[in-house]
Amino acid sequence: MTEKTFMTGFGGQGIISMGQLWVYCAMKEGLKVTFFPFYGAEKRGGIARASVIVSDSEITSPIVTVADSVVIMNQDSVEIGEKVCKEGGIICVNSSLVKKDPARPDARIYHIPCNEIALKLGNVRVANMIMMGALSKVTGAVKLQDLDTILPSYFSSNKRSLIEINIAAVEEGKKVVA
Amino acid sequence: MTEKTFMTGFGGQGIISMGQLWVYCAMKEGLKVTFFPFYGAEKRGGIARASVIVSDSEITSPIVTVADSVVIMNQDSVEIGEKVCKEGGIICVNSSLVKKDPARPDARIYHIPCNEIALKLGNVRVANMIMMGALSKVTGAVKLQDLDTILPSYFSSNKRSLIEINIAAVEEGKKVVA
Amino acid sequence: MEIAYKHPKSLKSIQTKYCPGCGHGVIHRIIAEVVDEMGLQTRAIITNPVGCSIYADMYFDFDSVQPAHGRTPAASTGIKRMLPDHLVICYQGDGDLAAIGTAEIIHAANRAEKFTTIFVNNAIYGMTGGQMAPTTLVGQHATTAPEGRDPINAGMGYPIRVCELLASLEGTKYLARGAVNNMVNIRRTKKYIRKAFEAQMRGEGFTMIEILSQCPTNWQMNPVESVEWLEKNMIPYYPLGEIKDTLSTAAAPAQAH
Amino acid sequence: MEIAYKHPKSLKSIQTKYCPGCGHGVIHRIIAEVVDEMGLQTRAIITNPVGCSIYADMYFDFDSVQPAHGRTPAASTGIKRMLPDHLVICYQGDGDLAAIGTAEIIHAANRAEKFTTIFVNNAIYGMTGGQMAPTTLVGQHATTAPEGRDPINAGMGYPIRVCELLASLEGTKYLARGAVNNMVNIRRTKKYIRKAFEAQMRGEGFTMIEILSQCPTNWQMNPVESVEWLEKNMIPYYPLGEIKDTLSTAAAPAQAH
Amino acid sequence: MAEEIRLMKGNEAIGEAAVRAGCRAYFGYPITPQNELTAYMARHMLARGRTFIQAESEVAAINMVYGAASTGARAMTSSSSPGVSLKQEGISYLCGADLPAVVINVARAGPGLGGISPAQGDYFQATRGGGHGDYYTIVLAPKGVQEAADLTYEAFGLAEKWRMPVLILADGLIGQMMEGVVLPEPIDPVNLQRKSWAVGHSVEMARPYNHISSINLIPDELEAMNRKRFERYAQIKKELIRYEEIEVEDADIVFVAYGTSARVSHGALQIARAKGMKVGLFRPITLWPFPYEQLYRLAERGKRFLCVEMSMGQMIEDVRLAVSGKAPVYFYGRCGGNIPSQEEVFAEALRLSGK
Amino acid sequence: MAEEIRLMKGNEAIGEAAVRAGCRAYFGYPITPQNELTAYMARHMLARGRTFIQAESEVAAINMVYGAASTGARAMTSSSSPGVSLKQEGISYLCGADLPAVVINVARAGPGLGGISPAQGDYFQATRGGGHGDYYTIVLAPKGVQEAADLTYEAFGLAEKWRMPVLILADGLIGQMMEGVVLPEPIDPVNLQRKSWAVGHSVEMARPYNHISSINLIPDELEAMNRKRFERYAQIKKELIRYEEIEVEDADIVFVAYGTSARVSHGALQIARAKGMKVGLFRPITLWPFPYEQLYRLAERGKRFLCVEMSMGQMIEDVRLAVSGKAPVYFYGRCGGNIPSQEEVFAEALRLSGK
Amino acid sequence: MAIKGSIEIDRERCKGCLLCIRACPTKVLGVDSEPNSWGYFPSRVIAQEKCIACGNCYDVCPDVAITVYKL
Amino acid sequence: MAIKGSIEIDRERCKGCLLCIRACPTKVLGVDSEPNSWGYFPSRVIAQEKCIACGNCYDVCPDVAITVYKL
Ligand SMILES: Cc1ncc(C[n+]2csc(CCOP(=O)(O)OP(=O)(O)O)c2C)c(N)n1
Ligand SMILES: Cc1ncc(C[n+]2csc(CCOP(=O)(O)OP(=O)(O)O)c2C)c(N)n1
Ligand code: SF4
Ligand code: SF4
Ligand code: SF4
Ligand code: SF4
Repeated sequence: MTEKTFMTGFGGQGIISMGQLWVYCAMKEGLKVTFFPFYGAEKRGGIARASVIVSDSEITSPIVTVADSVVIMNQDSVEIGEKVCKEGGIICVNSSLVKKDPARPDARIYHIPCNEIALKLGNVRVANMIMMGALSKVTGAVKLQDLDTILPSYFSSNKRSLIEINIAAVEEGKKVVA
Repeated sequence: MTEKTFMTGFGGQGIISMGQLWVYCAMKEGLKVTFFPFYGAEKRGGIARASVIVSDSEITSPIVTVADSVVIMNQDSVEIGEKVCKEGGIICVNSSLVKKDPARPDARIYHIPCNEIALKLGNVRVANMIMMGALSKVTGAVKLQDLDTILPSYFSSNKRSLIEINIAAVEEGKKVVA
Repeated sequence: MEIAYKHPKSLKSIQTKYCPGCGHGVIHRIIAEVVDEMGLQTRAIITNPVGCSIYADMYFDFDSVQPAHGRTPAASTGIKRMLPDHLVICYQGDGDLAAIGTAEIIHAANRAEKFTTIFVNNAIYGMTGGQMAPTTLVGQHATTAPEGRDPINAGMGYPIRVCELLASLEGTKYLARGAVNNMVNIRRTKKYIRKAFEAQMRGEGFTMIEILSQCPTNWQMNPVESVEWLEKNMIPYYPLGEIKDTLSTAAAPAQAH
Repeated sequence: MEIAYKHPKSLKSIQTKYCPGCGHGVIHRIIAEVVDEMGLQTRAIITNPVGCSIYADMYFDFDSVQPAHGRTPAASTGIKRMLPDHLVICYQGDGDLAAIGTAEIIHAANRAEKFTTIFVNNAIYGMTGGQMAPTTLVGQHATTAPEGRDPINAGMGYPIRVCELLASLEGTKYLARGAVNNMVNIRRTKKYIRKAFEAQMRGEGFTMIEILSQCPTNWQMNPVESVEWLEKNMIPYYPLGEIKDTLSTAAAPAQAH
Repeated sequence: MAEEIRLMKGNEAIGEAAVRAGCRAYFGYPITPQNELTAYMARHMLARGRTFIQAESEVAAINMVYGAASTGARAMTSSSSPGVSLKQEGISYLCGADLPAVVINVARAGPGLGGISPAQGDYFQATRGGGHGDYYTIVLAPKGVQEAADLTYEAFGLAEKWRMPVLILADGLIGQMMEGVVLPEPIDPVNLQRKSWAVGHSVEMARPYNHISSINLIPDELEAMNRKRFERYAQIKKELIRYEEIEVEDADIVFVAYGTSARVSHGALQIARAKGMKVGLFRPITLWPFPYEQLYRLAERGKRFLCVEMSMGQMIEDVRLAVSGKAPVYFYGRCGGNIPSQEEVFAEALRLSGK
Repeated sequence: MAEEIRLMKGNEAIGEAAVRAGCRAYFGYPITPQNELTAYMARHMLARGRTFIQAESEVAAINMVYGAASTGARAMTSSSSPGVSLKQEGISYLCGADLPAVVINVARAGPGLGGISPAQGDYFQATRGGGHGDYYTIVLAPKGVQEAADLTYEAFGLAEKWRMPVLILADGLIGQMMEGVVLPEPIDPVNLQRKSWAVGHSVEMARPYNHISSINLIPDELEAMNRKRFERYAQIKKELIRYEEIEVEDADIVFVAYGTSARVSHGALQIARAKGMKVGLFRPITLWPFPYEQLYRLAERGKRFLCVEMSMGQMIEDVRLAVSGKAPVYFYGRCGGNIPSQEEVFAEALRLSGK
Repeated sequence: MAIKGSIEIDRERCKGCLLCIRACPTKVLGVDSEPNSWGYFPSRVIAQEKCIACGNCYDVCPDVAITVYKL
Repeated sequence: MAIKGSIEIDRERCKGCLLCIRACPTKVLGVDSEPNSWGYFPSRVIAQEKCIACGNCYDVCPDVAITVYKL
């Protein structure tokens, strides 16, 4: 099993932490992982992307150019996201911000209204965790079962209070696509 | 015609200016020339050497390793000087300071009491010019006839007064070996 | 209805890449205004340094040269010597000027090079993400001073007052320190810049304006907090004003209006 | 019959390569004497700089390190941080310290590095044959200032007073300027060195002794003339004495005896 | 104790490996994309009471390393391309004085200020000595976070054994990428032996005074020093060469690539093999000494080579030197911060296989 | 007017040639064995009201050149080995910003502080770029004082034509030796055209504002810049390669050597020919671009090569790349400041002829 | 009589740093609740009539997003 | 009563800079007319009896060529 995911959005949407937590969990689940972030040079607060791979065997190229699954967190990222998805792959879009679907009729597209659900949970910043939950569910690649042990050391002490809402967000995400 | 000369002595004896004036004159006489100085790393006031070549054709290696003629200005330089002289070459020694001859029975050795003659002329510092005059005479390679036009621009203005004695020294040198 | 304050001509009308609240923006504007006021747009050349202001050439609408990190004063020397009738603006950050470029600024200043240095002191390395600068205050946190700058136990050195350091050099003719925290200081800083540019065009010698500037991003504050931090912490340590002025008396004193 | 003055133990008894009358020799001797007096020969390390004193390691009879030109303060930083209980002597010429090594000396000083710099100011580049140094006096001739140092028209810069420049840095604890022109100044300079070495061993911070020293060869004078030139020209421009002393009060003031 | 796998960025893993190798002194100057390494050292060296200095420049940093190394301490600096250029004089001095040191280059795109994305354009500088004079440094090229940690850890020992700097040539991807890593056993620097050649503690070491230097104005002596150093180099070539071969046995086309481009090429190899193409990968781990003979032997067996680099073609010269006309050597390169994709590399191999 | 022959040191001839080429700005820092060059420029640039600055360091000097070159002025710096190492970052920037400049290296023995006697140990640095990133500089290697003057004079034009730095790789012998030299016609800088790409005088040039820079954080754009530069490099390889062949036609053994070692090899050739041995000399004048094809053609004709260098073997890699296994390449090298004698080189040829 | 002024904010240029709000002596400015296309919440005029054209907002704005008019 | 001294000059170590002659308050020293083996004309004692062991000559000697004794 190898799951190559390409995550894309804009700076501040938590693309990097989504990717990092994804591979943290995968590692705990016994998988090999690579995570490679890319920050756009274009402007601050600009694009944020990550190549994320989890696998039960050695990972060769850590750059995801043909993705099994793609996460698209905002409208601007659709163009790059739809290009990178493999034939018949999975595309998870944040339907709160993406109003025009990727032009990939072959792909399995999931619409997750991340911002809305996150706002409902009380913090728009956990939109990324909703997405991660959904991704877990639709790919089955990473179970995310160890988040509760991972988050306490992932968050700096002043953010510890946010652990619960993050875990809740992941669970919500799983449910949306269930 | 190619005359390769190796000049050696200690710093302050005017080895460098002897070599430079030799090639200046040679150039005026229509020859090709190279002059390469070497200052000992051992100590200040230490050895001074020069590879000096004049020729009527293109000069290849500017380093004199097998010399047609050798100038030895002090006792310490005998060792290196006698090594560098070609079979049957010319060795001019400053007999004022060199008390033990080079061990080269094959060579034509000339003894020039440079310091003594120079002192007689009134300035021990023209010992090198005496030697150069002798060298001119014994090798015939450079006539040194243009010294009077060369020296005025060679000497800095405060040394112009020394032109005459230098020329006289060269003439003396030519005479000693005549 | 008359326009009282509007975008200067020498500054392109595009969105900058600076973070919200970053002091570089105001500094750019006042430089551009002075260039406009002096009618020097076509004869101005800026050396944009390696640092957050690396893209200054995209914002200033005049010629520019982008030298190696810290070597802007050396490059400016080369430029100004070749083009003595041009206005050469050597823009530098505190990492650029006071760390890697220490030798270059000191010697350009000592040679009385006739360009003007705009020295943006934000007490941190901005572009590389918040490392300690030579001007970082004691106790101030940085990624490379995780427990705060500690000159004693960690031997991290003391914050350097650059104007005061350069003042002892005979080549420095005009050294002033301004800030962009509020209108009064901004306008005063602009006066300093004008005075320096005028001295430069008269060929008087080395001129430098140090400008205290906020870096909200790497200070990890919002812009308003950062301005307040600057006021409470930086200004007391880095006194504002004209630190050295040996310009010819022809030059009028710079006053805030 | 008792020996009053004799060759110090920490200085090897060999002929140096310095020119006749060169000031480096006296400076070597007084350093060695202080090292002997303090019993530190086995714990002393000198960084011998690129310059005429490049062979200092052949003369001093203790450990030595030979760093790149101008980087002696950086290397001394590395050494002293690793060996805090050793005496680290950072020997530098004026080209080494005040030109290529400007950044290194300023930042080592600012970090309050706990080694002692011996700064030999002979107002010229000795080893390379008489080029202008940052400390060359105005009007003084050098191969690269053929008509004399000219700060105005040729833009060659002004002679830098290094002690005064460093004095504004908080990391500098003791800065003194001596000379080797006569017995009084030599003995006073030795006191400064002793005071600095003692401060170093107490771990107080950056200490430096600048020493005005003659270079007869490149000044193109005989030794006696060169000492007189130093007295008439250098001492008036580079005032002798303790320029900065913020050592703990435990330390006795350095007096000539 | 079971080996714990930690998820780390390459930059951090290099830092932690250095700490565990008993590095006593780190000197660095910030530059992207290696800033996490400097920050990591700030936190972890200071916390252990070891020396961390943010130097005033890269030039100062390498010379601080020179000083610390002179005392026999394990010392390191890190930077990225422009900063490493500034260290060239210092590296030449370290070599001339036979001092051990570890230098990390997390390379980015050049020339000049260039970009901050990964590149392999510093190969020449690393393997030919960007500095002056005849010298080499050992150059190790990790392909990922684990190897970055392992090679860094080992580098300190190699540097001491051979009395010379060891350069880790990584790139922005290796530095910024996160992978799982099992870290080596920590060494406490106090347990490391004092060096007989170093300065300091002469009494405890019962030795004559030591002089660390690279100067010798007498040509014959300097030449002798150089020749002795080159004898050591010859020995290193015998003992140290390291490389990885993947499915080269039956391969017609062999990719030659190191570090990141080797990872990508490995991916291309998998695509090719899946399509039945006989493709292999030869990955030098030591860039100096370079595995010339090993490649030559493959060339003799009739294989063709596709050199894949994130540059305009630098290692390819070593590959051509290795095969010495015995086999065709092709090139596929990207630069400017672009990383070739495994699909691009595969496509290139496919194109060649038709030749 | 008859051509006047002047007796000059190489260092002075380089200086005078630069002055005559219309060099408007010289920036340098003292270092042996090129001090006469800096001193010459001090006298003659200042006397003409041009810019001479003794910079605070080599790093400052190359960046002053960068600034002056940005204005389109002819600018130069000079140094020797350790100082040239310090210029590597700056040279990489000049290349990245496509700026013309002339850089002189009067090389000495390394590594480290080494010695002050002549050496050729900076060949790798010069031809492979000691700095970071993909770039080359034109490298010209004079064999004597006349050629040093001629190539320096020409270098300014080449630098402008190709918008890149030109490096003159000389050594302490070329710099210190005196020979007769006929100097080129002086150009008054005021007669040189203003450059459309330079900063300054935008109104007079009626152009939009210019930006001199080497940064581009967008990989695709930076890659495109690089590729364009490499197209120029390809063109240079077509147009510029220069070399001298002496008696290679019937030669069995061909010396390959440049600069000083070529002079010595020429002497060895004469000894050999006098003894009836068929020996030739191939002397690259452009070290970059290197005359690969020309050597390859000789290799195809069955000649053997003896590479003679004042190093532990650097150019030999280019010779081996050139002949690509087609012919044996032998090496004879001295280093540490030693210059091989023509007798030594001849002896080596003799030894080989027996093989 | 006090000078009367009015200001114009370029919503797209504004990065929402709010320094102008702090600088305005007469409290002309407030924060917009709608983000601009960069995602920043720009400042906006909430009390135009109080503007005295002092230019403080213009002066402190790092993004030259404000034009000030004298009425 | 004044201290009496005597000095010893290492002729081979001396480089003939003559700084000691300048430094000596009682004119104990003069120049030798014979060069040493380095070619330098060293200083020499011309009036030993005047020596007061002040050490001035020792202090200024760059070559540590002088040893001073108190009698
Ligand atoms: C030789 C070299 N070293 C380091 C860097 C990395 N670098 C880029 S910007 C910078 C410092 C920026 O800080 P500062 O000068 O204070 O400017 P700011 O970004 O704060 O405006 C550094 C270290 C570089 N590009 N080149
Ligand atoms: C990088 C580098 N630049 C230049 C030199 C040449 N160099 C050797 S010594 C020296 C200056 C010596 O002057 P100073 O430091 O004043 O010492 P002094 O010789 O006068 O005692 C220079 C420039 C060098 N060795 N390395
Ligand atoms: S990081 Fe700091 S200096 Fe850089 S743009 Fe942002 S606020 Fe300004
Ligand atoms: S050149 Fe000057 S500094 Fe150097 S040894 Fe001679 S007198 Fe001393
Ligand atoms: S100061 Fe400028 S950028 Fe900041 S909120 Fe006000 S208008 Fe917007
Ligand atoms: S001071 Fe010393 S070296 Fe000089 S003359 Fe006197 S004894 Fe000789």
